[in-house]
Amino acid sequence: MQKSALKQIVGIAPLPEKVMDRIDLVRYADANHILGQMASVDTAGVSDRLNDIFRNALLRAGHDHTMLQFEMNRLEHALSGTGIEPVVLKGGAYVAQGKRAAGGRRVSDLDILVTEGELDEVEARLKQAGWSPDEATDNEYDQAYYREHMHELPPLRHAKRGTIIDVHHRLLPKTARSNVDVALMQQSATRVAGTLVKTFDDVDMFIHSAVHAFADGAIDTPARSLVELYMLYSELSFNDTSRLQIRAKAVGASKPVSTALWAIDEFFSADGAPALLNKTLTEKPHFILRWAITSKTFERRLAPLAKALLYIRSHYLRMPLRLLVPHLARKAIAWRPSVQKPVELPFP
Amino acid sequence: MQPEYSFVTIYNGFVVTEKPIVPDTSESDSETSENDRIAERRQLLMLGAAGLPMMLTLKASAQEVLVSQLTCAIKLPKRLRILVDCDGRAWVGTKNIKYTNGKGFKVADIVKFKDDATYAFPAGDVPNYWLPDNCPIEECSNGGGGDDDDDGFDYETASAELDDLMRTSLPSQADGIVLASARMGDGDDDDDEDDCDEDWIDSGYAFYELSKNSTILPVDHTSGTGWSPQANTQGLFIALSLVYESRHGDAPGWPGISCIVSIISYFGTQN
Amino acid sequence: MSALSCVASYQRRDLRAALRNGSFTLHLGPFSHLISGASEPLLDYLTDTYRDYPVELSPSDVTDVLLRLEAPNVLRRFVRRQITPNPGFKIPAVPLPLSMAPLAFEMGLNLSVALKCCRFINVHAGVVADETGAIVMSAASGAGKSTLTAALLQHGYRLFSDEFALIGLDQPLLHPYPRAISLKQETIPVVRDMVGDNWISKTVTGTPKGDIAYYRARASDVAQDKIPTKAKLVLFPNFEKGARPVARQLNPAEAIMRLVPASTNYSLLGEPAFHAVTGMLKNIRAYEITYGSTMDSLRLVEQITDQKLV
Amino acid sequence: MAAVPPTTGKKWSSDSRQYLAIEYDDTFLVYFRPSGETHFLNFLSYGMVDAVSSMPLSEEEILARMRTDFSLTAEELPEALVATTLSELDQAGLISALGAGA
Repeated sequence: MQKSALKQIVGIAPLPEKVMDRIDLVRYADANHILGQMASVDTAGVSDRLNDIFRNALLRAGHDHTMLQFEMNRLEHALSGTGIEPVVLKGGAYVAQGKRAAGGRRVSDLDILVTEGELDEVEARLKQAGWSPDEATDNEYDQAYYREHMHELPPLRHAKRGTIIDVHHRLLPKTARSNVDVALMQQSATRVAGTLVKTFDDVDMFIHSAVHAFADGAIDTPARSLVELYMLYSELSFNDTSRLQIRAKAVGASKPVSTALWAIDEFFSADGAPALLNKTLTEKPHFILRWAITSKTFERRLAPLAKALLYIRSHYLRMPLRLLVPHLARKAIAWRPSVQKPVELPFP
Repeated sequence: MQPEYSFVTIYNGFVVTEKPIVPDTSESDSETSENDRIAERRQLLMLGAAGLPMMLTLKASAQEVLVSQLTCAIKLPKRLRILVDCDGRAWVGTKNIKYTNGKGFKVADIVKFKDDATYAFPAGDVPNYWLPDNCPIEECSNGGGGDDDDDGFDYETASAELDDLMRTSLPSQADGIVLASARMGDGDDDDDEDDCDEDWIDSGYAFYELSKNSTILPVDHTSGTGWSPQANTQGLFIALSLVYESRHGDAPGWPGISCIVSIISYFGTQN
Repeated sequence: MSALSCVASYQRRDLRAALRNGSFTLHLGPFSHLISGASEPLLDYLTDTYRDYPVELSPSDVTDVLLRLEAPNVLRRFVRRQITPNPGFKIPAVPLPLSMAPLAFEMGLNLSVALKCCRFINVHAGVVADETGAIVMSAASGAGKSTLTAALLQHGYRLFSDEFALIGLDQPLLHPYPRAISLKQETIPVVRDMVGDNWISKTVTGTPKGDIAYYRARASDVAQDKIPTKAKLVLFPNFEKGARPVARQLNPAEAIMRLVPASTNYSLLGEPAFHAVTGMLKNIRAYEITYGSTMDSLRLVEQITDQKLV
Repeated sequence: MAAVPPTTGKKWSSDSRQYLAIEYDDTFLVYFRPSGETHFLNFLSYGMVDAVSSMPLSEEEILARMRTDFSLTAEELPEALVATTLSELDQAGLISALGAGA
């Protein structure tokens, strides 16, 4: 895929002229779950057929948003009277605040953040309202582990609606190398008008998105993460962008935020980002990381390699180093593309 | 073909009143139908008192359920570790096994891990890919970059690229990319050189770890070939899940087994 | 869109080249489909069963459906020829021998339409229509829906679809999507006797679903693929060997309760879907019909529609 | 399904702008806009939703109202059935307790 793809998807570069290129772009957007985002930006002048395809994507996203709004409504209902005001994260927050990043976005789960002290009550209330631990974690052993070691809740699924709430009290796993000062971010969270739930303010929303994309994983959905970061960034005021770095430092997220700003500059050439990069960034992300992100984002031929590198990286970021040595040193280097070792199952 | 019945059917636990079909002469006077209606209502309330719900929500369609079968994800509730030996046995548990460069795994940890394992898989269950690199039968030549593979897949270029990258990045520890090198003790100060050889073993085992909250999308481990576990630790987890499923079906116990089963059953119900 | 040429008007080598380049574009009803993956069994099938369908050898616009019929992996391509449908999203498709290309093609298209196209409410149902309106037949597979559909086509009805009732969101009209009718196992000889051998494709044997053959749609039905119509009757057919023919009228609520779970996207579409489905059922009747023979099923439809068929 | 906490004195209400209802012979097909779900209600459950749409009512008032509207005796329409039906409707969001939630 061409590097201009992301710009075309967010509407800052014209769609490809050639039909086959255009088909390829739509396929790329669909496969990377950003067709809805593409459909939600300027669609004037596109063909009827493309409009139909966009409409499909928007109908899907519309369903997700209705579902999510209702889940928030049910969450409030469940917590009513407790005084607990959870912070809705990610997609839920964008939908609740009508952010540009919500446009056409598919959302499946509701992620909320509460304080550690509120966990027990939140759990009790959610269970009373019909949520229960998801099947994958529903055995004594797992439950005990959560209680003893993590002080976190397993994902909860609603028995009737099948929807999932993920209750967090931190933004990164306990074992992670860096950790983010959640309390500081919670303090400046703001109420969603007419509700009892909160979201981070715009700057923290961007920071959290960056943390989620670059500090917490193998960047599983790079194109989607990058479009999200771009959309969030594009809605920041001048005041917001000027305090972004300071805030990132204060909450302990300088590195992912730097990577995010580099990525926005690299893939979208957004106004403001380059200047910011020069002035305040001490360093660009290492070239291998840059290469890996680019390669994985655009499905280049070496994407499996990029994936492997990001995989190694995510493990590094999540685990104390000594845990890494045995299994990564021995295995990850011998990484191979996945097609060659199929486990053949008999036809059921 | 005269209709000979007119009663109440229970469908999905919800009562649907039924009208007799045809003939058009069945237009009865309104008084009778009003009486019928009252009788039906009383019957409904009796069923309600016996526990029948008074409302029913239309469920997502069978097909939509099928789609969600495909998109189901397994989120590991806790860290999961897998020990694999040269015969393809696997032990799954949570304990750690100490590893020190130049010495290997701590034998006591391995014993303890096996004892405490939540699941154990017999010999031959682990696909070759995840078997240890150093098995006693073979030479202990390590780190050669995987020339022991058997099939003709075209990864030569990819492999060369990777090796280059590895070399380039070795000294740098660039932004989180860390690769094993001889000097990576990192704070593990409790292992002294005086441990005798029986305490440590450097061959015959591979140890894998999936971090807590690892999200595994089983569908990512399928391809045109049906199941095609990726060549990583998640792939091993999937491979073991499939083994588990083949023995125990959807019996609970293995994390996310219902997700695996739903994808398998999708084969049978498609179209 | 300007008039397109049909499959039969092209040279086989040009069709092959277009499939190989991934530029073969099939237009049918409301959807366009870009197909890639050339194989002789697929070409045999398309030039026979899809001979009357309009195609472009290079697409004039983006398409609703992207379907790749590809060899499962690099090795397989050489070792044992196999094929698998890839509709652009992940499905755990079972690799099929290359000879089953028609099945891979039909399965791939069905999955794509079922899961990707949501400008219509898709209900898994057969639909036929005459000038008075459409009959929607919803049934689990094996209930004789395809046989009844084929039978009605012999009695003055045109084919809308054997797989999908496509209900419009803005107006509750049914839209034609007349693909070939898929026949399984013992229905193959039944329909062959009914319609004649030259309408039935070569039987694909030993598929995961047993023997499969396809009943070609008539050129006249393909030609009317842009003409929607309102529904006049909803049927829930139920074939039972030796059964006495019975029709039972359903409360529209029960009909909806049965149609909705047969839809791939009712819940997704929300309020417009509610209006469309209730709109479709407005002033029409719904029946469950049970029968033991095709003749009995036609007689039941005759009686319900008050129309002479046989 | 967990029993609802005691609701003495609580008033229930519904908002008729939030749902669409079509009656099919004493059965009501109801589309609820906030959740996007379609529900089937029978005369009782729909009667309850309808009753509280014009004026908030307590559980006791709803019970009395249903018995009057449908000419039912206390034996035919027991209190417990109204209570569980209220709980089902509440879970679906079709009715809500005043003061709770938005």
